[in-house]
Amino acid sequence: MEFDWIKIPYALLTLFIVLNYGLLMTAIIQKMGARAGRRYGIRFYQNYIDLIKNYSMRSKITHGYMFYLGPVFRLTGGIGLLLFVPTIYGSEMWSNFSFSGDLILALYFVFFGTLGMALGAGESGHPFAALGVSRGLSQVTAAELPFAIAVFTVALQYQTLNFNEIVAAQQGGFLNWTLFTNPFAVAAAMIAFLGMMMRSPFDVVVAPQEIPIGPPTEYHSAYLALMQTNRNIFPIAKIVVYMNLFFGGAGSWPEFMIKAFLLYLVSALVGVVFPRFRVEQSIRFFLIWGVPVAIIGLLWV
Amino acid sequence: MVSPIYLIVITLGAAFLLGLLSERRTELAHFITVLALAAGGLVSFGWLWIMAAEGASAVEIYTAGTKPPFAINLRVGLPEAALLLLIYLTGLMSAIHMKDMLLRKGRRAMAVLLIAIMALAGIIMTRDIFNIFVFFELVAISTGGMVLLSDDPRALSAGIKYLIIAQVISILLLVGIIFTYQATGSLNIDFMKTPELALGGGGTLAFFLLLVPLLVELKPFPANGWALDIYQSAHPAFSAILSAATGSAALFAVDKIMDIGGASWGPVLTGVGLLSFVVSNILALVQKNDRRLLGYSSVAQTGLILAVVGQRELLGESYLFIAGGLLIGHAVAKAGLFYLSDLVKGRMLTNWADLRRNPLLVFAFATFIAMLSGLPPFPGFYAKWELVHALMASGKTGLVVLILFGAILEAGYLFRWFGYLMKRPQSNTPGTLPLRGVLVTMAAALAGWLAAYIWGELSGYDNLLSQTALLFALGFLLIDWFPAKLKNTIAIAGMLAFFWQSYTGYDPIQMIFGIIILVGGAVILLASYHERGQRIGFYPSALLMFAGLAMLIVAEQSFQFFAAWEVLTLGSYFLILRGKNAEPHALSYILFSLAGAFAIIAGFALAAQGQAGFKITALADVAADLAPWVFILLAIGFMTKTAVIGLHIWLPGAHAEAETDVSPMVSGILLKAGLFGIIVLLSNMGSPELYGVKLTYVMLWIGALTALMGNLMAAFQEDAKRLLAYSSIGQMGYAIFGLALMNHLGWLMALMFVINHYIYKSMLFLSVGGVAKRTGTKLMYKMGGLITLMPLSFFVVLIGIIAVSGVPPLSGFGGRWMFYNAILDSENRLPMIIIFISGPIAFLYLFRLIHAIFLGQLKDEHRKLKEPSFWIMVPQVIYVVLLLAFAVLPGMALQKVDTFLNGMFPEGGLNWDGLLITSDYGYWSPVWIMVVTGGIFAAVFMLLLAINRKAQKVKQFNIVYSAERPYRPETTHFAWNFFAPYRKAIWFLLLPIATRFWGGITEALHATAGFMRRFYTGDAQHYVFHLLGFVVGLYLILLGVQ
Amino acid sequence: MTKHMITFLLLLGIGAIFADLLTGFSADQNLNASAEFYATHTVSDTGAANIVTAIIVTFRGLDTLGEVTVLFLTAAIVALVLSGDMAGGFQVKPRRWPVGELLETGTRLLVPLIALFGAYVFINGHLTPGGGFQGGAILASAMLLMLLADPTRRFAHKTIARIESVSGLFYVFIGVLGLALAGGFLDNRILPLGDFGSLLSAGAIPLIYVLIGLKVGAEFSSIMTSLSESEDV
Amino acid sequence: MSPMMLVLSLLLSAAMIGVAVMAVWPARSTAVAVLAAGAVSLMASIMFLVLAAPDVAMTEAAIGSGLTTFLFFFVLGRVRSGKDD
Amino acid sequence: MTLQNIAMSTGFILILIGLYGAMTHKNILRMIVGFTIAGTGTNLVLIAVGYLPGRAAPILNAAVPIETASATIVDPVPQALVLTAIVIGLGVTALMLAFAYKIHATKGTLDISKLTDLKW
Repeated sequence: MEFDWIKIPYALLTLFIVLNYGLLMTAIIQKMGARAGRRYGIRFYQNYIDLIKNYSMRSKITHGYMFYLGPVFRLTGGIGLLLFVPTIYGSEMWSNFSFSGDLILALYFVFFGTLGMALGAGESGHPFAALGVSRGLSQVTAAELPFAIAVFTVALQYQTLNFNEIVAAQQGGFLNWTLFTNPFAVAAAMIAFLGMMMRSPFDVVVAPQEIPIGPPTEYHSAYLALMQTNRNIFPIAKIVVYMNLFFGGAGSWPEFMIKAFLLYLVSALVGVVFPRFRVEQSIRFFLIWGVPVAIIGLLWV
Repeated sequence: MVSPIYLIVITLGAAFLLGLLSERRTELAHFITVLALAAGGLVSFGWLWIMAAEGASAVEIYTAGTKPPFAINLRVGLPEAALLLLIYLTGLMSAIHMKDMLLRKGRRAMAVLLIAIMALAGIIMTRDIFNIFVFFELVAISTGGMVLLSDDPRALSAGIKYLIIAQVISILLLVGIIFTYQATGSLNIDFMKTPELALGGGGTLAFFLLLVPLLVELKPFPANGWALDIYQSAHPAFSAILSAATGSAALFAVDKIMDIGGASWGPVLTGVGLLSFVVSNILALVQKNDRRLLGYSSVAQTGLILAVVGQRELLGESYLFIAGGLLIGHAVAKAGLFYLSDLVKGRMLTNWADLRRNPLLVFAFATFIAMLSGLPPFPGFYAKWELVHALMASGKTGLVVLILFGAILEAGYLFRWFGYLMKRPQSNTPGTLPLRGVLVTMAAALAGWLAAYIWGELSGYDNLLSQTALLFALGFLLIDWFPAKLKNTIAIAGMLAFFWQSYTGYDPIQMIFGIIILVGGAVILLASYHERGQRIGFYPSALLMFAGLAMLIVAEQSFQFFAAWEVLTLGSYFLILRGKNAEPHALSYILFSLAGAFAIIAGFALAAQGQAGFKITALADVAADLAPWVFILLAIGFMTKTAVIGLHIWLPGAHAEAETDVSPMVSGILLKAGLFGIIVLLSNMGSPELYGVKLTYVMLWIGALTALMGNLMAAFQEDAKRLLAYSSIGQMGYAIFGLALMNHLGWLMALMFVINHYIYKSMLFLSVGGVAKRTGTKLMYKMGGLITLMPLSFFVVLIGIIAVSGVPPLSGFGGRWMFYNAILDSENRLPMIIIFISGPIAFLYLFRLIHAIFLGQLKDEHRKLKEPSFWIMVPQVIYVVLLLAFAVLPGMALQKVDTFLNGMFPEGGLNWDGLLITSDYGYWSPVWIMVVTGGIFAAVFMLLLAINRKAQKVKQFNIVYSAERPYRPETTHFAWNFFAPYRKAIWFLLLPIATRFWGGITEALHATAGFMRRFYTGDAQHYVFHLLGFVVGLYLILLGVQ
Repeated sequence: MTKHMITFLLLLGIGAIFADLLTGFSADQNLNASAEFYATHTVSDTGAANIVTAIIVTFRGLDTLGEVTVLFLTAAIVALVLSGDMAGGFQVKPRRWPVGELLETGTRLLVPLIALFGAYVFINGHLTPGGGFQGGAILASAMLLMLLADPTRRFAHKTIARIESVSGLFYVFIGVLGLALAGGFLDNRILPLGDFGSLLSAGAIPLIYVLIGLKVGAEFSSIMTSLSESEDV
Repeated sequence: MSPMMLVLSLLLSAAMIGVAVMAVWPARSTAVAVLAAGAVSLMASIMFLVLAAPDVAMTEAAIGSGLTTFLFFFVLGRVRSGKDD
Repeated sequence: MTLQNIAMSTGFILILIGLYGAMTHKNILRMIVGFTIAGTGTNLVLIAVGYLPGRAAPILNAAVPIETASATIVDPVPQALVLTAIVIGLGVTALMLAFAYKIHATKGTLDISKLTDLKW
């Protein structure tokens, strides 16, 4: 695997597919959630409208350099994660830039965006932004625990840190998926997944609906648009990681889309069912449920 | 050389001569006194020279023209000559020091002083036990007289108490002498030696009665209340004699007497001595009066030497070296401290802060306490080393434990005192320091250094005082009056030159440490250019630390290693103490460090088994039954320095309260000494097993827990530098974890950590320190919003925290990557989980650091601040460049080490294939990560710029919340207790258990001391009870043993 | 009462040690080697008839020098204690008791006689019992008598001090002479041993005893005068 | 050693002990104690004579019982005028 | 029961009596008296140790000729020691008395248990 100029257009194409897929999928899932709650819900193209609207807002203010750069970091994190992980198994081109690093890179690159975002929000000077960051970081780091252990379990199980090799090991029928070879690890990872998606019950961090709290408080217009873009890319990038690690990867784009949809649906469903946790509750939740399960998974290997 | 009998003739003659002078000619009388003492000193020195340099054997002096045992004879050999010199010099210096008092009291007082010195010389020289008695009576009576040379009216009661005790002693001693005479048929020690036979029956008891009164002259616990009262109330110049000269003479008398009793009495001396040593040191802990404290310390030191005398058969040839080293260290230091106490007006320990006005006196004080604590390069250090080795080799572990326990207590109160001296408020009425007193004190300090040199020469090891690095550091003492900037230049040049000259001899691991210590140290020193004035004391301390570090990494023998270790400890202590509020923290630093050092010395001694010049590489050959214990001792020692959990409580304060440019030194560089020790340990000893448990596995757990707790606690600090300090604890935990994995990548990761941690922790400490200097606070919630005022600092911190947290693309990620690869190699899953947990937590504190300081709302009082001074920024910029370079090209530093590690761990190395680094499990291309990340970032940024280029900059306060506009930045900056939810969730992990534990121990010791010292009621009759109780108790114990 | 109990117990312990010594003690039947030497060699080596004197002045001369020094020291310290500038608050008013006529006259008569006797005792120290210390004490008692007769009497401190110092210096000097002329420090053979049993025999022993006698007498006197004048402090 | 001598010395030592006890007896005044101590010393010097130590006997008599007692009385006379405890 | 034993026991008992006096009396002068008695006792012990039954004093004269001296005299060494000890004892006693006087003069008391301003 080496760099080739042709990878750049492929990367852009991946990005385009994922962005559009993300926009549509989130809208559809939101609509499904609304319908389940006997509401009408948004239109399936609503996300596009929001995005375009925000990109073209004319009121543009900034609180400083970091405020300005925060969303950039955020989006870079999302895109980077997506591109550092091979999207489609077996395809040299859809592996994008995964030659730069392996699983560990993905694991740590997750924080890149979080960090930048938090910094940007911090510079806004809005106490709620800081409060949100505090909560978000607390929760994410706690959620990260079972995930990291699960990831490591997988690496240990397949004796490699290379995504391609991990996926390769899961080929030949769904019973070879990590989901079935090491269910505990997957369970732990899924618990973490819920937290990382920041959906209910772990959505007190963003809590955009009720009170103006959370990092995006002071963001608006193009900044918000960048973040919205990211909100459609980043979860899918994470889902790609999950898919590769636990669910046999995706051999083609359709397989990719189905698996991504199903995984996303999981978090949405849980969100519909459970009420919201306070932050310390969610930390304890991850420590009490996520981590032990992950440990069992680790010892299982 | 004239006959040693002239020592007595001159001194006594002068005393008699004084009687012929008129009462008023006190100046002349004093001159005669000084002259006589100086002459005595000269004669003693002559004999010492003849004995030591020309190797002459001991001379016998017969009196009355008759050979012993029929007439009294004197002997002067090497130890006698040395002690005589000590006694005469002490007498001389005291005579000079207390001149005013002597002049006031007239010629009689001087005669008393002369006779006291004469009698001490007599005790040293004579070989006749009754003669010893006579001289002791002279000493006792003259002590009674000299006590009166004091401004303290209480001296009178101290005098009568002493006389009362002296009466009891002399009664017992006379009975002992006559019965020993009856049993052996002689009064001459050399002719009494012989018969175990004759000493049987009543003879043993006779010897007991002979020995015990002499022991009581050594003021053993509990029969020593009288001595403490004297120390407290007498003129300090006399106390100097009592402690240094009288103590030495009495010790020597006991040593002589032991020729009669034989080796079987050794344990008695050792027991009595150690009891005094430990208990007196405990009692001293709660003592607030300086002179009484010195008294306790004297008693303790004498007890230690007595314990050594008791082991003289065991110590064999090195006995004189050890006992002499301890004695000389004690005598010179104690005399010096007593002289110093005369220069201090108040009698509280805290009053010593007044001495701070004169840096020379601070130097002298530091010299004295280093001597007393047995720190290099002083004689006590060599002696302690040899002593512990000899005792360990013969399995007397219990003795070693007691000795080291007592020593740490002693270091405790001495260094606490030094802290008072440096940090407590000075009195408002600074009197002038009398020049004579200063000179005498300095002479004592100088004598200490001289003794240090001599002991170094005698030691059979490289003389520490001829090591280039150390001499360079000490050289700064001489040029301390230069301006700081000049000294800084010299220091930087010196360190670089030293590196240039020695780097060719380094292997890759040494090279890493060498670069960090010498070059890295020089870089940090760039920041020191911001200081103006002279900055007295900074450079000797800093360079001492660097010298110790430089010596440490090239040490081949255990002795060199340990000496370097102590040097760097001492240097860094002085350095840390310079911080404004550093007093308690520096104290706990030095105490933990010394305790750790004691573990190290015990470990080396256990490993060496008496073998001289033990090479560090020989650790590999330690017998299997000892190996785990050696390993444990050494590991504890080294891990104290890296502040593993439980032993960490010294670190946060010490690092946080240090000066701006000192924090990076101690954090970025000094901590690596511990890691280096662990590397040396593991590479030589591997992983011994104890009861079936691999010790590296234990270390793995310790490392993991340290990483977790360090990070966790860092997340809850409000003080920025403390946060960084806790972060260092966590980071060191990672490194220890890596090393304890005992595989190729683990070690590589640890070494990478060494480099990374140096760079980013130095950088963060500098920038945070710089900011704190500007804002005047280290509390993060009092800062905020500084990004606009200090963008460069912000940028540095940003780079720093990205690097620390391990987020790609900076170099911290490389460490994490290797870490994961390393643990895939290893089988130890449970501790790994802990390490996992600690990873993300690092993120918490790092964000908090940058957020609370630079983001959020700017406080009103900070609105006019500027970037920290130029010189503080210079190293930071260098670090940023380094960090980026190291991020892109880690191979620069690591490839060689990787190859080198193949020697130890042939398996599992890395492949360095162009831009790609591959391990057995994964791959990593730092350059590409950087390029891709940079590319995406640039593209997104362009996009935003394109859309949003005309963004309007608004004031920070232009926000709305809770439907109101905020009006005070303080209420709007969310920074205090930032991670409240986390605290709520895991409060039980944050309990300060270690702090409570150590605090509890300290409190218990203090409470014990506070209770036990009630024992010294001050009533002379109670003191008689103690004395007789001591005699009877000892008798009963011996009876029981028989 | 606890004090008495503790004392009693402790002394019981010391008493046990002593009892132990006593029971372990077996009296010698013959002189031990040292004593044997003194018995046989004293005359030939020192020429003194009184063996104790010979031991004190020569064989254990260093002890005796120390002993004299003890008195010198005591005298100096007593003077220091009583004349020092440490005096504080409490002043004792001296009370004098009347001195009888008889005592005064007796004193005048007795003092020269006592002094003479003292001199006799220390000059004959090498032949008969007695010597410098005893003689010195007798000299001092003459002084004592004078003090009793007239408590207000003031002695010439200077003279006493001179006698003290000069005799002390001479003593030391004789010791050094022994080093130079004879076998060692304080060897009495710097002077001829003379005829055994005569007054001018035993080398320097009589000389030394005279010096000791003078010195001891002076020192006792000094102590007593210091004490007697102490109320003036 | 004649039994006579032995009995005499026994009596002497009994007397010494008795007087010594008197010297430390709390009820007695200090002056009596000093005198008693002097008497003990004097009797000891007789004992020394019996033990073939005339030199010592002389010294003890002159110094131990004579001078020492006088010294005591000197001081006693000085301090008596003050508070006696 | 020999002369030697009687003397020695008496000496020991005197030491104990003296020490008892020194340890129980609060008056410094009485303590000194105690020590004098103990000192006398010590001297007695010393002389007793050197005593040989039935022998003469170590002074050579017509009755004790040189030739038979070693068989007829007692051990002279302890006597020499005691001589020294007596003088030293006097020195110490004088010194203590002087101290006692001075203490009385400055503090107005001779009670040893009140001289506890130095302690702990």
